[in-house]
Amino acid sequence: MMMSRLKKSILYWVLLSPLMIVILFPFGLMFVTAVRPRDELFVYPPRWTFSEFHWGNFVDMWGKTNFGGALLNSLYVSVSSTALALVLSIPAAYALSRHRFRGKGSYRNFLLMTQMMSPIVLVLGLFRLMVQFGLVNNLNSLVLTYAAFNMAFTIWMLQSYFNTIPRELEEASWMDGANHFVSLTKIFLPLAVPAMVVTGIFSFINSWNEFVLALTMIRSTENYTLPVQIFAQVAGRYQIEWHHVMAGTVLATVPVAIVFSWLQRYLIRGMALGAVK
Amino acid sequence: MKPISWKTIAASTLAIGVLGAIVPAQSQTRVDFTVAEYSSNTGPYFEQVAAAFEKENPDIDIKIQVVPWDTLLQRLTSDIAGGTTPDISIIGTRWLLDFASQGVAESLDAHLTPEFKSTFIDTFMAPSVVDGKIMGLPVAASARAMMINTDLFEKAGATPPTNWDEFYDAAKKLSALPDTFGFGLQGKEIETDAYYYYSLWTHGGDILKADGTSGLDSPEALKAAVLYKTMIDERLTQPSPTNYNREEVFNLFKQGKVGMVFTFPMLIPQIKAEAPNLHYKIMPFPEGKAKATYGVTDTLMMFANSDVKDAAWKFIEFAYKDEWRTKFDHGEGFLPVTKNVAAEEFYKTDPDISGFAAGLPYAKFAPTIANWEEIADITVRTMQQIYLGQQAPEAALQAAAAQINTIRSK
Amino acid sequence: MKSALRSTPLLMILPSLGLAMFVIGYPIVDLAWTSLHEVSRFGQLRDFAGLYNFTDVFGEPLFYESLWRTIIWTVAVVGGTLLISLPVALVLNDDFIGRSLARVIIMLPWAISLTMTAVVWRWGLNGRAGLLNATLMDLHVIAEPIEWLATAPLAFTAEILIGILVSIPFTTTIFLGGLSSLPQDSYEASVVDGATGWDQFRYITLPLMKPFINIAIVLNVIYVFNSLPIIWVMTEGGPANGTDILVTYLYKLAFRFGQLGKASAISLIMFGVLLIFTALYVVMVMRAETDSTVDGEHKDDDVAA
Amino acid sequence: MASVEIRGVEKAFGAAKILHGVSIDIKDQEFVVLVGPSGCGKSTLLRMIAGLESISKGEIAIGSKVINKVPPKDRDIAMVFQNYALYPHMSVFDNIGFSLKLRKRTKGEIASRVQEAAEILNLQKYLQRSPRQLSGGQRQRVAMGRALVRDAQVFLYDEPLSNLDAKLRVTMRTEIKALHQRLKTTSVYVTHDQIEALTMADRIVVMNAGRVEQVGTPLQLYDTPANLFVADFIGSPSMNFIEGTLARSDIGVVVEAVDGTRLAAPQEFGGREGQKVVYGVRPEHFSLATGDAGSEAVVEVVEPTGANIEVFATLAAERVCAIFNQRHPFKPGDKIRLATDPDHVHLFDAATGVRL
Repeated sequence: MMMSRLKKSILYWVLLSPLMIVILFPFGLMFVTAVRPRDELFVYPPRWTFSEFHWGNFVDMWGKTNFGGALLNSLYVSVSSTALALVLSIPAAYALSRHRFRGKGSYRNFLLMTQMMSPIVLVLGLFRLMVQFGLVNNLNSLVLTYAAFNMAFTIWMLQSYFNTIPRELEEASWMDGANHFVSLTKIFLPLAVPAMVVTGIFSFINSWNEFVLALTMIRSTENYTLPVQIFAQVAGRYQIEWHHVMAGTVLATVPVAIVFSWLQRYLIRGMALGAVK
Repeated sequence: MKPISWKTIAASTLAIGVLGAIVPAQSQTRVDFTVAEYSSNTGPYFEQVAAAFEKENPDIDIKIQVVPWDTLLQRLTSDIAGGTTPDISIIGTRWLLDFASQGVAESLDAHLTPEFKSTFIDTFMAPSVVDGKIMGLPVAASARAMMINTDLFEKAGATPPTNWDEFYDAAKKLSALPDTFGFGLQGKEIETDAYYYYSLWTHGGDILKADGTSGLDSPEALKAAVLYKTMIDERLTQPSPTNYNREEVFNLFKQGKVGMVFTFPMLIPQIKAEAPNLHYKIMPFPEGKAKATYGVTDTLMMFANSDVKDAAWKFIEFAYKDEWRTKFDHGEGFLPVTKNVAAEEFYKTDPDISGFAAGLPYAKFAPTIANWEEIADITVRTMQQIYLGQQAPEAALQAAAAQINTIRSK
Repeated sequence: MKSALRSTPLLMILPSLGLAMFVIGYPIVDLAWTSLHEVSRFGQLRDFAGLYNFTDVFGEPLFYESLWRTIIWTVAVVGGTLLISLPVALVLNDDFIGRSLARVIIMLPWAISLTMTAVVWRWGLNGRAGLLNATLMDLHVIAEPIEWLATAPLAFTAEILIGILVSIPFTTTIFLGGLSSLPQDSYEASVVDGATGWDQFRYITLPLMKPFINIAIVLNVIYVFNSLPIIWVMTEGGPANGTDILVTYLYKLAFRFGQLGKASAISLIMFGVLLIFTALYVVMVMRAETDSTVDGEHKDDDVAA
Repeated sequence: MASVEIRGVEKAFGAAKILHGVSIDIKDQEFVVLVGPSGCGKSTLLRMIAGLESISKGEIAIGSKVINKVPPKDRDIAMVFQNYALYPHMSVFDNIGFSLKLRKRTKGEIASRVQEAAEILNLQKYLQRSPRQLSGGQRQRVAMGRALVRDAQVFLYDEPLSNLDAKLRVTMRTEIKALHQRLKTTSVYVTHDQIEALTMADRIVVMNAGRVEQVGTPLQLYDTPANLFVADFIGSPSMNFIEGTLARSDIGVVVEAVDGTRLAAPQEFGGREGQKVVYGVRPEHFSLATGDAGSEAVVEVVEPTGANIEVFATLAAERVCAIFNQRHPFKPGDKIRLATDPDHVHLFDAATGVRL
């Protein structure tokens, strides 16, 4: 009655293959477009094959667009907003997990509400806000907004994880003579590192991929983040250089995809602990 | 400043960022200039102009922001809403009225000397005049024309058309060729309405009637639309025009699949680069009851709340020197807006450019009216409904005219 | 010590609350205020207009069409995502050869931004040059290229499918997290009780996965309802407004036509819709979930029982 | 080392009252066990001594110093937690030495004291392992080591053995007791297991529903339980109870059960005739009788435990348990006669449960 492992594996791969093909299709598309010579972009009937690898597309793209700058901008914004979100979320999640206080329920509801606000719905108000603080065309405006929009989720995840760290550990450390600060830094936070990593990845991905706010807040080319940079290459041009666009998406995607595939097992583990509680 | 800016930001702490404390201390006058991105040459070109200007005027710093066309209006809208407008900007002339009527645009009459004013070609100056005041300067101009693939015409034994009947016949002959479409019809995104106006105008109609109401319910408008629809139905265009934006129609042309397209001069350098073996000819639009072309200008405007108007104006005058204008027009493939550049031999003898320039005497412009974008959007939607067969042309046009009239009367 | 203990949690929450209030709270107020005014083309507030903007929105047929399409879009994308993600998660949770590779592939779409995904698909769905047509023609599924984005129904379907595709990784991750936390002994007990694979799924997996499914529904609904890039990049709501949903409609109103008052009104209406939905969810969650922090606070001897 | 005085301590979580005024004096060097059913408040009381719960009312003094407001780290107490609470990211050595490190002791001193503790607990081989790599019993030892490396004034144990298997529990029980006899540190030990309490305690505090039921040495509690609750809670198998009425008869004072069975009662008692009472007798105090002596009982189940046999039988319409150390060949259904020694009978007032 039990299927052999081999048989089961084959069956599963067959079941998954349609989805996988659809998932891999854009990646293949990106790649073959990015490396084909320009004059083979529009051939009819269209075909996957092409005459030669034209790696120069990447170099041209890098030179013609501000891709390197956009990459650094995206990194800066994603890393900083993730750091900020974590720094603010950790104490809040700790309080929610360990303390009982008035307004706790309302605070949680408030967080849930902030989850519902799409940046696009608020984009006008946000813009005026940033104008008042002189942060328009400043990457830090994105850092602040991304951190704020990610916080609900990070607090939520962290709190669920914190609930799984036995309170006795901290109590034991107090018995051992630690004050609250030592107990937090020496005992609690080291144990919470996996949760912080997982939560950080979520926040990073969201910031890395965000589009609408970056489009609105960032005015000058040198401050573009990657999604805006790529979008600018297709939007309203007299001519779209698809091979450059695709070279850009390949460069923007592949490193993230690699890091991501390495980290995904931790994400799942994190989800098992977090999110739902 | 530019290459290190992200590091500067990175170095500043968030707390400082919140306080907005990273304003570089500068004693220079700074002029913010928002530039619409026509091509990848646009940014570098203006940086060059600015560098040359700054060399002559070390006390003025020209800060250029290059913005893609598709997001330009959104940018300016949020800039104005937030009170962070640049000092000068390139805009689509069709937006100028909105800017002027809201008091956002600065009238240039006070700055404009008669000599400077006289350098412009009058046709292009006209759309910038709102209520008798000059609200901006034409910065880029193009006219539209028909481009045909002469090889295909030869193969099909068709004659280059001068009127719509000939156009229709030529399309039929061209479409008979294998894997070839007679007419490349644009059906989505930016300027889908313009593709219809070409037909509308040459059939003798207009966007607005003399009394200011929509011209879409006129018999000419119907005729213009029915012609396109018929050609779609008879497979004289590429299939499913609503999946083709401007760029994609031109791609078909570059591939030699399409015999006739309506286009702008900027296509020529692209063809030279990408399809050097394609033989083409620039022709006026087919005539119906009238001769027409679409004149499109973009405007350089100054913002009313700029506090460095004099410095900005100084830069504008600098940028309109002949050497710079020539460089710009040639680089982007525009028609000249100043008389001196237009007088160049090139614009008369070059078969490509002269083909476009020929239409200027009878060029029509998009009307400078409030809510133009919304009206254009209604037109696009209506055309798409007609092309898709969702509505009969007559009913669709009537409905569109009614909607436009409502907006007009607001 | 007592008073210190009382105030520490509040101090810990304050920074995050402050930022959220600053970045999210303020704009909501600003939005509400704007929606009650006549607003100039460029967002400057003019006269107080009461509910005029709202009545204006409610008098607009495009609003209802977009609302209806938003509902279809949300239900179809979230529903499709759940229907695919659950079996995928079940498979990926089982042990088989090459599982980690399979997991990586399924998660891949997460690593690209929605904007880029949409850009790539737009290129892939191109009628004449698109490689989807190329593939289908090579396989002789179709003889002539299909213009995928030329008509609204086809374009909208394509957009929904892509929406599903990009939502699968997140949802599958939630489900995998859920599956890995299910108690193994329940399954063993059920085998002893004579349950088949389907019985196990029906009577153990599904009920135990309920909280995870709930969370997936709520988060996906919120994300999908508000999602702009796919539709915006691929069709901008066209052709003939046939793929407009509320966000694209809102975006056009605000940034193309400059009708910021109306746009604010729509923003608030959208917020209201989500608020009602989430309120229902909170009720649902409150009922299903006993506050997990309470046992922590109320620790007493029963721990040992 | 120090005494611990608990005076009128109360604890309330909002409206819910967990402790209703508890007073216990724990003498220096004493090993006191707090025992009671789940939810009786014993852990809460322990955590109040530790400083992990605030004291709603009353005071607690360690070494005659009131410590109500002293934070846990300054109370100089060590605690062993039910789940051991070992720091998972530290080695066994670091776990044991953590408190010394916090007190800024030199490396050499930490090493020698950890080594010493490890020898006592037989942990030398495991010092470099992480807690994850240890068995339950070993973890328990580490938790102990963490406490005893400290020379704390008071040791607190919160059900430390409840996660161990039965055999290990017995071993550890002995070890903890031996350790206490060696170190003589004042200890407060919480458990719900009365056997643990009886075997380990110098004195036992029986708690129920937030109140102290009785305080005394193990044998005092066993022999003279102050009320029905203590009588029932202490001892296994527990005391048999038969409800009845006090009466005087030809054979002296008896308790007349509801079905009319007459049970012999002690001749001196504080009750009056006709009083409703509960008649209590421990299983080992039944003896087999012949003829008219004792009362008739019907055997239901016989359970040999090796050393004894436990006989469950119906007596006076109640199920009772009797333990014999002879191997009687009883079968279910057999009729036997059970007698009680009036000196070992406990009488409780039926209404208040108080010992008569």
